[in-house]
Amino acid sequence: MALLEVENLSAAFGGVKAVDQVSFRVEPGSIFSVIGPNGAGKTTLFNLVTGIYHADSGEVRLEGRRVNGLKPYELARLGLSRTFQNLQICMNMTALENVMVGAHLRLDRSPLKAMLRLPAIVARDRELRREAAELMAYVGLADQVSAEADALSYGALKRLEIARALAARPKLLFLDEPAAGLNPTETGEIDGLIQKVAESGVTVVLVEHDMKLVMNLSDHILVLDYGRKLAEGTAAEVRRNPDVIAAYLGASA
Amino acid sequence: MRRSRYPGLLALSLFLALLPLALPNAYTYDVVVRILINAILVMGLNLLVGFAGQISLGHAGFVGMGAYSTAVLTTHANWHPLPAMAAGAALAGFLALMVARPIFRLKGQYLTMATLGLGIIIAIVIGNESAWTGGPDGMPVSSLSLVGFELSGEKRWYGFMAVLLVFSLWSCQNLMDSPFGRAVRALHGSEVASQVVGVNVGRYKVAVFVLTAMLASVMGSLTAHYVGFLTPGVAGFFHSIELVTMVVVGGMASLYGSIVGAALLTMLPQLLATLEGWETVAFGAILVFTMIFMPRGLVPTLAARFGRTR
Amino acid sequence: MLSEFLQFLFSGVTVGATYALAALGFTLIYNASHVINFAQGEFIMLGGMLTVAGVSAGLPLPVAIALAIAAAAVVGMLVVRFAIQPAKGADVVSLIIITIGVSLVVRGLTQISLGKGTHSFPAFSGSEPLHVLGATLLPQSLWVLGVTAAVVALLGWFFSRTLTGKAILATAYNRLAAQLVGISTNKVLFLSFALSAALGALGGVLVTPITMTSADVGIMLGLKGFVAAVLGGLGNGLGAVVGGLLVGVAEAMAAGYISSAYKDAVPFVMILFLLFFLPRGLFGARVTERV
Amino acid sequence: MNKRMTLKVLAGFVLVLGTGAALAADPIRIGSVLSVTGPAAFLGDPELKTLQMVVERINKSGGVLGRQLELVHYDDATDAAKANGFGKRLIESDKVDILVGGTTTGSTMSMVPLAEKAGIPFVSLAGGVPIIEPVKKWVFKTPHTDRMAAEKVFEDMKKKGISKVGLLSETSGFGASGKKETEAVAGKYGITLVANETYGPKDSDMTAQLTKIKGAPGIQALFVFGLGQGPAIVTKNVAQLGITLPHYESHGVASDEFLKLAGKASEGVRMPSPALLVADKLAASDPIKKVVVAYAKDYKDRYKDDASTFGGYAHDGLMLAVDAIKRAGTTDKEKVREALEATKGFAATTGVYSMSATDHMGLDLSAFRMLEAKNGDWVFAK
Repeated sequence: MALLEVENLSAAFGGVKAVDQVSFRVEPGSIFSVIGPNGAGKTTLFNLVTGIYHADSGEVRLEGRRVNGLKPYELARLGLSRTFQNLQICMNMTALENVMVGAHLRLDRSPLKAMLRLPAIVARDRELRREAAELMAYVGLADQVSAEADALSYGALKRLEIARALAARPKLLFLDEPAAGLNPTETGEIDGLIQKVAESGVTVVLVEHDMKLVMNLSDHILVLDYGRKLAEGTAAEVRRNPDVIAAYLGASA
Repeated sequence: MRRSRYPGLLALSLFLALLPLALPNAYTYDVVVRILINAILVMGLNLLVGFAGQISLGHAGFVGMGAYSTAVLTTHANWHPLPAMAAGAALAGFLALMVARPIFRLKGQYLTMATLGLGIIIAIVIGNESAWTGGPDGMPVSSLSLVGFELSGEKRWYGFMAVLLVFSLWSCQNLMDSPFGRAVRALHGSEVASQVVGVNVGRYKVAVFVLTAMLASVMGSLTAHYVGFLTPGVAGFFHSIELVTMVVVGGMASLYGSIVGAALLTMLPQLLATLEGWETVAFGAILVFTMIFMPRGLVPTLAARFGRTR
Repeated sequence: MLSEFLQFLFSGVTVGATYALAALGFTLIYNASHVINFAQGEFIMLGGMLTVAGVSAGLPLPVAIALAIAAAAVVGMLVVRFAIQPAKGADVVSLIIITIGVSLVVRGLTQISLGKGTHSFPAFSGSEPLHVLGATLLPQSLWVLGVTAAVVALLGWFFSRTLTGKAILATAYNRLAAQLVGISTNKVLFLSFALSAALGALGGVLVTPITMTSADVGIMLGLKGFVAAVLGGLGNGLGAVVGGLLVGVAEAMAAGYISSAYKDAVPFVMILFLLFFLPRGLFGARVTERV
Repeated sequence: MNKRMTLKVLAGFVLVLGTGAALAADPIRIGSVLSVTGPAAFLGDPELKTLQMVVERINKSGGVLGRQLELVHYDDATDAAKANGFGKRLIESDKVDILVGGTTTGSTMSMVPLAEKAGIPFVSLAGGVPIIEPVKKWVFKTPHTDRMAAEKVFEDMKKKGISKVGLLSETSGFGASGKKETEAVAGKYGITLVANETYGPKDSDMTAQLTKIKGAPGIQALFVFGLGQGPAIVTKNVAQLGITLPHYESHGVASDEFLKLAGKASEGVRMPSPALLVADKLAASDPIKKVVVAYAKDYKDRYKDDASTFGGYAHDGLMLAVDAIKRAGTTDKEKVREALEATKGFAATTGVYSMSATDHMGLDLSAFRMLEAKNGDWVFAK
């Protein structure tokens, strides 16, 4: 069974069909990428699937269960996590705390116990800090563990988002343009990181502009144009598809 | 928030233990007790305003509910102050829940408008129901007797409130450094991001709001018993503004800031008391200047200047 | 019965027109800058108090009125220069707190310089009440209503037909875009504050013969004007007027038919109900957050 | 000169030196908490001005017991809870000898426990009955109670055969307390309240309430209990609605300002008032004429504004305190208290005060005069 199934998903904003009858399946353990020219509806598709926007029609199934209309925090309980194209880091917290928030659902959230700082809470807290620090090291931020979030560079914040998403221990991770705005070295590092994440068993869905990155990483690629599915397949298949070539040449050449 | 919180707590405890040496008479004790009460109240409000980023312009309404609950229940129904206090807190919490649930389904600063209205309604009810509350002229309140111990006189109150302040600071720090608190701070930083990691944003906002409302109610009860006399002004719009001002001047999301803010703005009227009229002007000017020159508030700004973070 | 109802209605509409003018001021500034200006009530107070001061200094009434309105507009601009502009980039909450601070300063200074007493000046066209179906209405009420209507019409024309008006609207809609097409959002800010201060002062002048004035009338007027603006959908001019009249009439009806003691609570109960049950209906379209 | 003589002379020197030192360093401190701002500023402002003026005058003429007076005053902004704090400050920190103040009943009541506990004489300027009933050892007051105002009005109504009255009261402390007392004493005069409405202190239109009152069955008169501009608006609204019922106000409008604000509409309004408003019209034989005229003139000269009866309460409070200190010959608190309680036939602006152990106000209904607005002036009502 596919981990994620999307069927005939559509959404319109002010009369513009941002996503139009899109269907696809994401197999567990794979890296799935969504590409397309600017304004093709990639991020909107992400926002629909992750519960930020509501679809007008169509269906989204997670492990066979219909999840349309669920709020993002409900989807999080089902093992779905994501990062954002324009960063959504809590600048009022430290970098480490941002990662710790990611573990929210796995923790005892009782305010009363917290206020009295019962021993169990103290122990769990210590453990959590270590876990979060390890995750930061995992994404390559070992030296930023004690920094405030607003002191981090753009590239570091992108990784921090990934670390936060991983702290939730998701089955399915959506990465929205993780390499946007990064220089080639940083992009290479992100490439390696994504591969490492996928190898650890997390299914990754990716929106990305950087073709090299996508082609290099993806098991399966979905191409969107004007909100519609243009093509689908492996990197090689997509690369050969004349429609895709036309769309990309037409758009960017 | 990573530094250990114990040096600060210890310093505060030491300061509070030594402070009586510098207090010559009952009046100075009185001012300090009022500062301590306000400090706890403002710390609570800061959880909502500074940490969760939700503004309440009617917080004094909850203070008034607590104050009048104990006053009315002990005076008219002969209740013991402690259950009366609990009843007040429960009532405030319930009301906060009823109001917050529909409000937090909406995005944006609707809480500001709702709390503004709620606070004024509570003040009007208190002012009108004079058979119970004594109306605008106010009502006397009996002193507080805890189990076998009469809490009366400024010095006893000072001791009690000093301990309570340190405890409140400790537990507020604990709370904000817990999964609950991090979720609350995260939703202020980014609602979407916190949703995505599983934080039910609406529920957490409601929870903080209810918590601060109950805390405000308890502090209101204590104020009533301490001062021994209550007027509807305790629930009024201006008092709400005063409380928010203390939060803002001291520093949003800074618990020590709340103590400083409460201290400064409680002492201000005492300093300006002989300059009738100028008090309003000074109060307003301080608000404007703080927001312009120290938008983060006194304590965080100074802390940053002296090179420490939070 | 009918005459009673009519009397309540007249009472409500008269008071409501005052709220409407206050609400219009809120709306104007909110549109231009997304500032909720809690000092709006003080502009109304300034209109009345400065006119009184002018008259007692020996100026003829029309001159005093003109000067008072102009002075209020200047105060409005001073507020922008010394309180709003320096706090550039502050969030909504900080701006609310700043305007509250401003209102305290303005009220305090007025109290110190012009005293705490209550004042009034004669109605513009006599105080002989008009009789309508057994109810009575003061000619001054007609002045208030007439001028309010005229102001609404003028503002409508201003925003839809003049370049400056459109610039203000554009700034409200998208500040950055407005800047990019060459609109000076700074000028817009000054203009909107001056305009709403002048409007508030005009309202203050008009109602003084009916309601009298003192240095502290601004608080309640400001709060109720805010309620009216919210009821009418913050940012909607016509809505502000409707909101103001609605609040005024609801208060009068409550005082007449339910309980005069709880009349003052009515606008605030209305705001809670609105937020609970009709938030979208009166607040305009739903906004989608871009992520 | 023998030894004993020498000692006596020495002792005398020491005494003189001692009092001399006291003279220079030790003024008599009068503590006062007034509502100079906020809703009751209408009362507190003239009270403070009066206290400052009278203290200056007394000091210029040599002070009391050879000592200067020093006024220590704080503004409670019409918040009784604040008054409580300032009361503590006056007693504990400023160490005043006597308290004169408390503009509102609320402010006074919040300070009563402090004065009682500290044992310091306290002359209140507020009208509420609870201040002196039951009698509190250390607490006195100068104004008539609001109950007396209601009684005076009802007395007048009874004379005119009025028994069905519509009450319109303000929701301020003054009005609320007035409402309570009015309701309490109505029965005593055979009066039924056929309507009982309220308005807010900042309301700008009361036609709704008045329309309701006008329609009350059998109504014969209107009684308004309020302060400041509210009653003036009510009076204008009464004229607008063409209500011709006899219109009574409380002593809350006892000022010329009311006449100015209400304009022509005030014609015929009746109210109980201290004599201050009609000082020049008092009979020459009236025991308080001299005091009242002098106070009104001094105030006008000093502040270019008409004296109000509320300032008069402050004048009386301070003069009562000074008189008691003079008679006690000391500022010893217990002795001053006893002297205050023993005040007899003391003529002041409000009336002639005669206190006793059971009466800490010392005024009767006769000190209230029924006045009527005629041609923009207050005159004795017939």
